[in-house]
Amino acid sequence: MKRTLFILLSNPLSLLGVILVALVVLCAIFANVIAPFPSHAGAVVDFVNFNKPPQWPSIMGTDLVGRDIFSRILFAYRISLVLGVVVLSIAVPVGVVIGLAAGYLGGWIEYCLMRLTDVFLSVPPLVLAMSIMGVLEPTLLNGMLAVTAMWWPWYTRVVYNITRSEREEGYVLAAEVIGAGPAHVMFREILPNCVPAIVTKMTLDLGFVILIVSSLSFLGLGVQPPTPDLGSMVAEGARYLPDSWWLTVFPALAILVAVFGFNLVGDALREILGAEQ
Amino acid sequence: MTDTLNIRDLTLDFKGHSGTARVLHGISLRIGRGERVALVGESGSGKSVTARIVLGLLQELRGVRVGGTVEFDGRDLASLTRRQRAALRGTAMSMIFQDPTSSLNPVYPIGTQFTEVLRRGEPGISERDAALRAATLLNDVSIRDSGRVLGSYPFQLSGGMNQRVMIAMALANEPALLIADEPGTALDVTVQAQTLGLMRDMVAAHQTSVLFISHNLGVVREFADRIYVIYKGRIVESGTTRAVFDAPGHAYTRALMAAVPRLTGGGIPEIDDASADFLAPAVLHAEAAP
Amino acid sequence: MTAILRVLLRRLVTSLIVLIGVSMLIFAIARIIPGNPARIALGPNATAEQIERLSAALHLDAPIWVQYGYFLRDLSRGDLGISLYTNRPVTADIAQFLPATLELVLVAGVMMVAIGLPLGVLSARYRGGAIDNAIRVFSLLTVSAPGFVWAVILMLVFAFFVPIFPIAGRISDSYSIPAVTGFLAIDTLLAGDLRAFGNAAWHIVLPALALALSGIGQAARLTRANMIETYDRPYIEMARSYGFPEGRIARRYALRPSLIPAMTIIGLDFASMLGNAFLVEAIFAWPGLSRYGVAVILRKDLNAIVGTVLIISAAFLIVNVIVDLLVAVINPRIRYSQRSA
Amino acid sequence: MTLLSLRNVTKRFSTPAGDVLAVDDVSLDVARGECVAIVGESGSGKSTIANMILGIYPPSEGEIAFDGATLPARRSLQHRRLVQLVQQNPLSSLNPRRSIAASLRLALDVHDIGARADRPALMASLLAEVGLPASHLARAPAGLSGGERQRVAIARAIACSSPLVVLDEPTSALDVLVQARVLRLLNDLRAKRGLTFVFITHDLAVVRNVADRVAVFEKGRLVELAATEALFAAPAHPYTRRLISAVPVLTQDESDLRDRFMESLNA
Repeated sequence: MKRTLFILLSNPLSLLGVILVALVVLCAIFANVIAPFPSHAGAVVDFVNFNKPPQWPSIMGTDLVGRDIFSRILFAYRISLVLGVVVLSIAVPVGVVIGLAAGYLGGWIEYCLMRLTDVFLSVPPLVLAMSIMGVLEPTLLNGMLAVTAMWWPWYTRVVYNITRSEREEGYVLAAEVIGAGPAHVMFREILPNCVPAIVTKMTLDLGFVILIVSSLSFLGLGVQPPTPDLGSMVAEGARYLPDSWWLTVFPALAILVAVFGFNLVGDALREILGAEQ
Repeated sequence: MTDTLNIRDLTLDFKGHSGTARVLHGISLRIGRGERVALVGESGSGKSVTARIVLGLLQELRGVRVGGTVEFDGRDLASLTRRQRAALRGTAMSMIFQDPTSSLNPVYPIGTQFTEVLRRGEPGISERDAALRAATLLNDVSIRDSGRVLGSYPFQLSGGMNQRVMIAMALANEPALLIADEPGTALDVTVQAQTLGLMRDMVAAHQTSVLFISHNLGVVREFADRIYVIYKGRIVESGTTRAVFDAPGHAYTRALMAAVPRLTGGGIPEIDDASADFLAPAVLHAEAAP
Repeated sequence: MTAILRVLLRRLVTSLIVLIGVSMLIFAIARIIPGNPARIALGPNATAEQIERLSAALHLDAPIWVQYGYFLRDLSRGDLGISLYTNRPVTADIAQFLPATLELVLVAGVMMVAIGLPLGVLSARYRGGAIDNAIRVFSLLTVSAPGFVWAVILMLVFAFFVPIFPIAGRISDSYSIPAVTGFLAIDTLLAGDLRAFGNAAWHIVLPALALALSGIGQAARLTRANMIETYDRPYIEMARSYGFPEGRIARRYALRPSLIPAMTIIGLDFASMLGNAFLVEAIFAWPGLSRYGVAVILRKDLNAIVGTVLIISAAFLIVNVIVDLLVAVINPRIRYSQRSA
Repeated sequence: MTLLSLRNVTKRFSTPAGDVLAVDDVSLDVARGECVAIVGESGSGKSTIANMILGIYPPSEGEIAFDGATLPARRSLQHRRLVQLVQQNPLSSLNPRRSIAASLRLALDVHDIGARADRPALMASLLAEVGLPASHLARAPAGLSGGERQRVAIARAIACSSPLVVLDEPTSALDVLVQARVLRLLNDLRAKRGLTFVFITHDLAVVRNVADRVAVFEKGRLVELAATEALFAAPAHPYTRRLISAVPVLTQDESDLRDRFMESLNA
């Protein structure tokens, strides 16, 4: 643990990642403190200061109804992160248990579970989420549901592959010979060996959840106005390019910076923990 | 006549996160022309890294410092450029590895790999001539159906067959020095015995000098003219095979020999796996007249 | 060769099973919406009679598995039903919009492999050096933003500030090319109009690059990771012991075996571009499946949603079957396997 | 006093290419307190025999009996306690992500040996029995040498006082000096605890010095079964002679012994 942290902080790139992630998380937590106009996270209209280029105090300009873009970005981070944490805290356990069961128990259980996983993996993730969002009401809750539904199979795949190779290891045989049951072997013996890969993937995925939620919102199927979302901000602003460039450029960069940060840290973790792809 | 290989006071250091670790503490070793010399030691003794220094592979890595001299055919390797060292590999010296099947490229047939090796010695050789030469060389290692073997992928052949292929490849360009790193350890005992016998006949016929690296004293005894025993990066004993086996002088060599179970029985002796005596000065037997 | 045929057969069978699974999944999702789909489709002003007629036509009164049976029967006849949004057969709608999307995805896919793979090779070969670091940062950056962000950035830079590329569309309005296949690259050539072909090619560069960028990064990262693993294999050391030039070792000893695992994932990434194309199409006003897809989803046009998702999934599966075949071709273990399916 | 008996045991594996006969009609009795070596090369079926004795999978035909009672295909916990295993590779036989204590404790927990509170002391005494300090309990396998890891694996195998231990190439991954010490340890434990060993190996020199009887396997068939002394004095089967003559040896006496069989092979 200590060693991991040390290596993480001693490499300039992963240090940058840690800083970016810390920045994004702090912005999300203290959005209402940092934001110059906390009320602009909601349905506020200011027809005096609408569509203004960057200037004090709106350092990233204002949108078409006069809301401070910087403030909205901070709150959008908060929602994205909450969404990411909720999605992962459902998708990861589900995916991990299915992957462990399919990989260790084998036989028809493996066949059925993996075909089920294939079904979910065979619909492009965005399309699956879109179709779920399409038939359900486009609310935040349904958004989480949709993203979760497309997320767990990736964990199943990762854990399944590791389990398949770990199953051949001597320590699994040793536990079986002693008489340990499948639950013990799966959760106490094999699972610890999947943890590095899972942690790495979760770090990367916190970034990717931001991507996918913003993509859904971009298409009008995710977070609904007036709740701020980076994707819908880019979508709205894109129509006013290039003149009102700040409407799109800052939210777009906000996505890039946050996801890049999580990717840098995830990548470094993968290298340090020696986790498989 | 100059020695094929002459190593003097070779040291090796690895630079890591927590300082420098010395792996070789000044090793001296020579191999005369046509001589079969074994370097014997346990895992981690430094025998494999020595082989890789001779090939010039280790020097290319970062964080590696090599001291002392390695003379190959009278030329100091350190005085050669990287390119010149690479030019020696596969032509003047070659190597046989521990696990034949995983040492061959899995995605090309044997024939293609053989042609690549032959082109190291004769860059312009045509596909047809290469195939003919390969067939002859495989015949020398008792592979009769060379056509089938050349058309096969490594995974389609047995370990013993791949081992023969590797021996034939290693000797294809008539190298002056052959390095064998634990050859056949991954194979079954009967297959290992066969391929070792084959290798001995081949190097004898080609007058090839051999650096034979092994942990197995029995194998060494049957293969080598002279042996060096290495322990924790130091040579502890050297001499003709007969001299060392008849009268092991160093505590470590004696322990090593005592520890090997005998086919004639006698039980498992009680010995320590570490002792201060193991670090005593080296015992150098007189070399046999060349 | 028979081994390859066996791979093909086995993959086709699993793909079919998976596709049936997908159809059940989508069908189930489509039918769990609260409220009567017919009412939703017809809008608030519909009369009870109209709703009843549509409900009967959609077999909404039957149990769900019977509805699914009707759906399968129609599907096997190539009938995906009528879109309630356009009032045309869903198949006709898809046939109209799909080619533009496929064209975009294919070009992006080629970019992904043609740029990403060599970058990955360079990165692995010079591991730890400046080239490696530069490529790693680049590929990490590219995977850190969705296609629409890249679309916006590329558009700003290369269409507005430095206007070398057109801003939007598939082809300039001045050309009128009769639609034969729907693929402009083919249709312009069929019409014998090379200038139109050039114009269409010019239009596709930015959208395809925006779509491809994260794929390029992904392919580079994957190739690098697999090659670095391969570099630790004994046969690499054996190749070095023969003094083969490093470039040759990279190509023949490190890349070839690494392609086998890398290609499968690259195939998956390529296929997921089908979904991401929606994002890029919106920015560049690309007349593909995206606008149709989003429109039918917003209108809860069930037949069209199910049809669109099924077609995209089928395309996805087909791409994966092709990738598996390619892997089988370069992997001698599969090509020469003695096992029967 | 037969402890373990294999009666006409056959094992077939079905592969896509057809059935493979891994073990072909093998009958073998192991007496209590005996060390029987099972010798063969790859493909001889020796690992399959071990796995069937351990109950990893049942025989296709025939039966395996313990103390006269036939073992069922699905073994209960009581059955599991009858036989334990020491594997070849101590790197993989201990879970790299679990401490030595956790690996040892599993055996005690599963078979409910000793009171919960006594188990740490029990584990310490097990380690002492294999010559390791109790301080090793808190360590991870990565912090131990190969020989130490193999000792832990041995401690785990004797933890639930199983009468029978299958040793699957227990020393072939170790250096010779370490091998000698581990072999001595196994000998001592066998004497002290009255254990019965099924010793699977390809190394005939080891066999000569540790086994009471030797069973030689070739391609799934038991080709020779004899007391160790008798086997090395006059190996009956040509395959046994070939195996013996392939052993690399250190002394002239051994060479002579070997050459004798070599001649009889060529004759």
